[in-house]
Amino acid sequence: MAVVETTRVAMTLYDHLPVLQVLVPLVSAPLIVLIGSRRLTWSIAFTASAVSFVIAILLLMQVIDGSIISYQIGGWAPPLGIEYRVDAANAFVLLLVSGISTLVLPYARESIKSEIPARHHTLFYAAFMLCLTGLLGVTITGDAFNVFVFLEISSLSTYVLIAMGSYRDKRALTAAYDYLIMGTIGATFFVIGLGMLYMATGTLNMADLADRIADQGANRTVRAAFAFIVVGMGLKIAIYPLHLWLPRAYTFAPSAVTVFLAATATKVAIYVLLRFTFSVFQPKFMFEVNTLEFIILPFAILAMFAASFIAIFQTDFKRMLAYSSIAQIGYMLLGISLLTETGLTATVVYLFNHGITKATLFMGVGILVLRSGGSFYNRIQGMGKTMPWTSAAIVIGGLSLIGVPGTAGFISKWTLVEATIEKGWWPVSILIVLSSLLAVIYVWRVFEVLYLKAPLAGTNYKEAPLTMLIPMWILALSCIYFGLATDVTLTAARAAAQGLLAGSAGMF
Amino acid sequence: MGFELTQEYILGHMNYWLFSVLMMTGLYIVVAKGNLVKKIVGLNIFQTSVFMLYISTGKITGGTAPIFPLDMEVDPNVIYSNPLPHVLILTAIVVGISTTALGLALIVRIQEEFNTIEEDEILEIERAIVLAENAIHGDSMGGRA
Amino acid sequence: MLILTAIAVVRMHSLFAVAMLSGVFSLLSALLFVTLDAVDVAFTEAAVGAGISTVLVLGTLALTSRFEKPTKRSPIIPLFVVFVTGAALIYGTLDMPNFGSPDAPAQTHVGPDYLERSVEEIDIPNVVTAILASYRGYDTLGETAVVFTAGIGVLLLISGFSRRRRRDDDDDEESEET
Amino acid sequence: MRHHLILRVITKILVGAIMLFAFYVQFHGDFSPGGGFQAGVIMAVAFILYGIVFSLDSVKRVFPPWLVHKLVALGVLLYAATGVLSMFLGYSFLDYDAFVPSHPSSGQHYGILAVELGVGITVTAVMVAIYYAFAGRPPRLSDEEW
Repeated sequence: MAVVETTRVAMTLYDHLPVLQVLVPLVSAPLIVLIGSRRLTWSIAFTASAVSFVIAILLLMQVIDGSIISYQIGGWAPPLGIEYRVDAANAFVLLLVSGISTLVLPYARESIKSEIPARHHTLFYAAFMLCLTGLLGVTITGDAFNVFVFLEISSLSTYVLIAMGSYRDKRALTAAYDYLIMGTIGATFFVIGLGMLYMATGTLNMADLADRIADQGANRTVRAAFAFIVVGMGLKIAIYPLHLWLPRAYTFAPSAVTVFLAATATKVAIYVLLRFTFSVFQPKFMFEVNTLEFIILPFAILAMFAASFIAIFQTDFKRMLAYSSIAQIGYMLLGISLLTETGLTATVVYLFNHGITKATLFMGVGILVLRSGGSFYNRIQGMGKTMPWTSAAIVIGGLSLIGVPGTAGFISKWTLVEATIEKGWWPVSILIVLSSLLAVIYVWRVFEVLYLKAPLAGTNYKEAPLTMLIPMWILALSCIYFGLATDVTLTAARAAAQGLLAGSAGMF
Repeated sequence: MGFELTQEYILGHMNYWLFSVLMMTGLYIVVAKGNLVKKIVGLNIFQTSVFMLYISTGKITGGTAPIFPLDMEVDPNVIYSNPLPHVLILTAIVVGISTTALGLALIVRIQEEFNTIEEDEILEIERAIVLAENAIHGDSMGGRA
Repeated sequence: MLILTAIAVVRMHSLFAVAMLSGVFSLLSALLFVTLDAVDVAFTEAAVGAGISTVLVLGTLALTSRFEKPTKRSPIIPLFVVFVTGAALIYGTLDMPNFGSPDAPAQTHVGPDYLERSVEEIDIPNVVTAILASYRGYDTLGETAVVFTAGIGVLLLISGFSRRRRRDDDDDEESEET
Repeated sequence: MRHHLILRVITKILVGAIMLFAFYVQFHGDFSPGGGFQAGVIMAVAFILYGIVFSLDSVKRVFPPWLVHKLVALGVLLYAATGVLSMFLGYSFLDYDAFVPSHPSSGQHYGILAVELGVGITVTAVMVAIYYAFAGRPPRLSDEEW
């Protein structure tokens, strides 16, 4: 032992980046409660979120070339201790999550003021930071059980955040309760899956799990574990038949919360699914190929059509976007079920681009709600004239949602079509294009309501405050930027896909 | 990958099957019952049964609790059961009670706003709200879906 | 016993009885944990399941209602869900190692490492505490954060606007600002 | 429950014993079953019992809500601070070897003690806070209805 002491090199701040990524928001939440001053609350939250965004950038720069950072928490080498493991795939998701939260916080200031009583603000921001902590922790960890712990931090805070919508509509409470029940069943399924994996392999470290599963092949326990983990995560992702909680949760949550959840929570769940499917259970086992091709694929396509179809008939902008999210999740799952590198790349690009697109749109809805008090079409009609900046950003977001060339949404859909063609699945490519036409219809309805209808008599809405407009326009412009500068996202996504497919090979 | 239904096999797996039955009873309560409090109780039973499954993984026949003698003179002949599942389940129990507390707090709020904790009655009330909204804002495929 | 209790919970309509039975269920499972050598878990399950969560359920009942109304929905879909899940579970158990078998993967890979190494590295008798607080200490930090989340969640949901105001410092600030 | 004299006297004795037991579980967790979480629950039970038998207001005088709120946060911070301290000493996050580098297992002892204390504080405070929140609501059922 003594020898180790003399030779060990003290770790620098730079070495601690992986753990600081999660630790900064984690510590900020109790600090907010401890200080308890309403003036400082927002600044603490914003600083913590911005710092973790900067860390995410630094991490992504380190791993973009395909290298892996492993951080041993407590100094215990895995599989004994818990390991943080950053590769291109999760660094990319970390960047998305911390970036969105840094943009949502300034936006939330005004929006929350109008939607939640002032005495709850301190605790609200604490819950928000915990949600961020949970999502980052799930993404960065290399330990399967640690995923569950941080998943629950994010879930519990999400239930509370959604329930905070009850000051506008009491249905937020039942929405939160439904999500609590579904989410807990999902998490418990996930735990059952982990338990079976542990029985079959005796370890919890993801890389170690992958090695051991690869060595011994899949037996029935491993297969059942795969099924439980997919269904458990499926509940969180809102895969089509398991999506029932999502529209209500998104519709009734406070606007800022909806923005954050829509852009990050489901994306993180998809990342976990990707990580488990490709890195832990390698897709070479027939059972998984079958599951993905014959179960996930039909449901993905069903989601693309059914949810889009329902979205067309909505009269509430927010609820329409929620259904559109379910449809978009279908596209991402489609990319997964292709089981090719291009398919995975498409999913990762989709994850990112849909994140920023939906964030733009939900921010727009939030502003409309702030000014008009509701998001029903006949409530917001004609607001394109009174609130030109907000509406213009909504238009950009809408175009990106459809996948018009020149926007981020186009890149993701194009990559997906490319992937299906590469695999030779022509009918699927056609289905993608067809379902995009449905998106044209539901997005067009919004444009029509905003621009072609006369404003409600006796209303004269002011343009939104700058603290809300600026984050929204940053996102709207990045929708265009990532639509033109395609190689940025595609390079990162390809590195991520390769990282996921490489799994644990050669790491032990 | 075949397995034989020997007596040893059945006895060695009986515990798993019993826990599975318990889990499914809990899950059934959550999915089928309309009372919000009862759903939470069902969730607890479901989770506790999962914990049993975990803990039984760690048991070694003839083993004892993983606590060394106070003087740390570990007798190499004593078999200790695997402590790792215990640790995981301690964490999971804490997560479970946190979820329960939050769920019950939500129920209290629901009771105050809707004046009932029966899912059927809540559905009824929400349907009425949606109908009222549709009357003002035009038909939508709203409701609880 | 456990199964009988669980089934009784399904059948009962008196929520008070349900709460008590769920406490009984927890106590029984704590006993089971003791026989499975998990004394720490048994201790916690008894304190949490039979103690805190029963108190919480009773507290909720006092604020809501005591009886469950029978639901009109058909039990076919729930039964189907439960049946499919149960089948998946049983399928998964088929290849599990025999109960108590010392050469199962779980007993041969990471588990014994903790037992061997903690004597030297941590040097405390209770290995469960050693793993909980040190080897997997980060999980426990996460667990504490979960408890913290639940705490502020409950405060956000049901604290502050009943008849009694309890966030004194908070209310002062509010009057400052408004 | 003002009139139950026996209950009140026994409670007064019990509360002290329960608290003592909580401290035992807290600091003896290294040697026997138990630790911060269990101790926190037991400690909270002492306050809850006091609150049920006497009244919510009297237990709030002993353990005021603002203090509970601060402690909720303090426990988590104590845990995290232990880890941050080991980071400042040039070790990994939560590597307790950092505290006594010459004798790592003593460092582990200190570290475990500190984090268990953090867990204990947060759990006690959260449980009491939850109890205050539930008990502070106006009940719908009167005592007779039970």
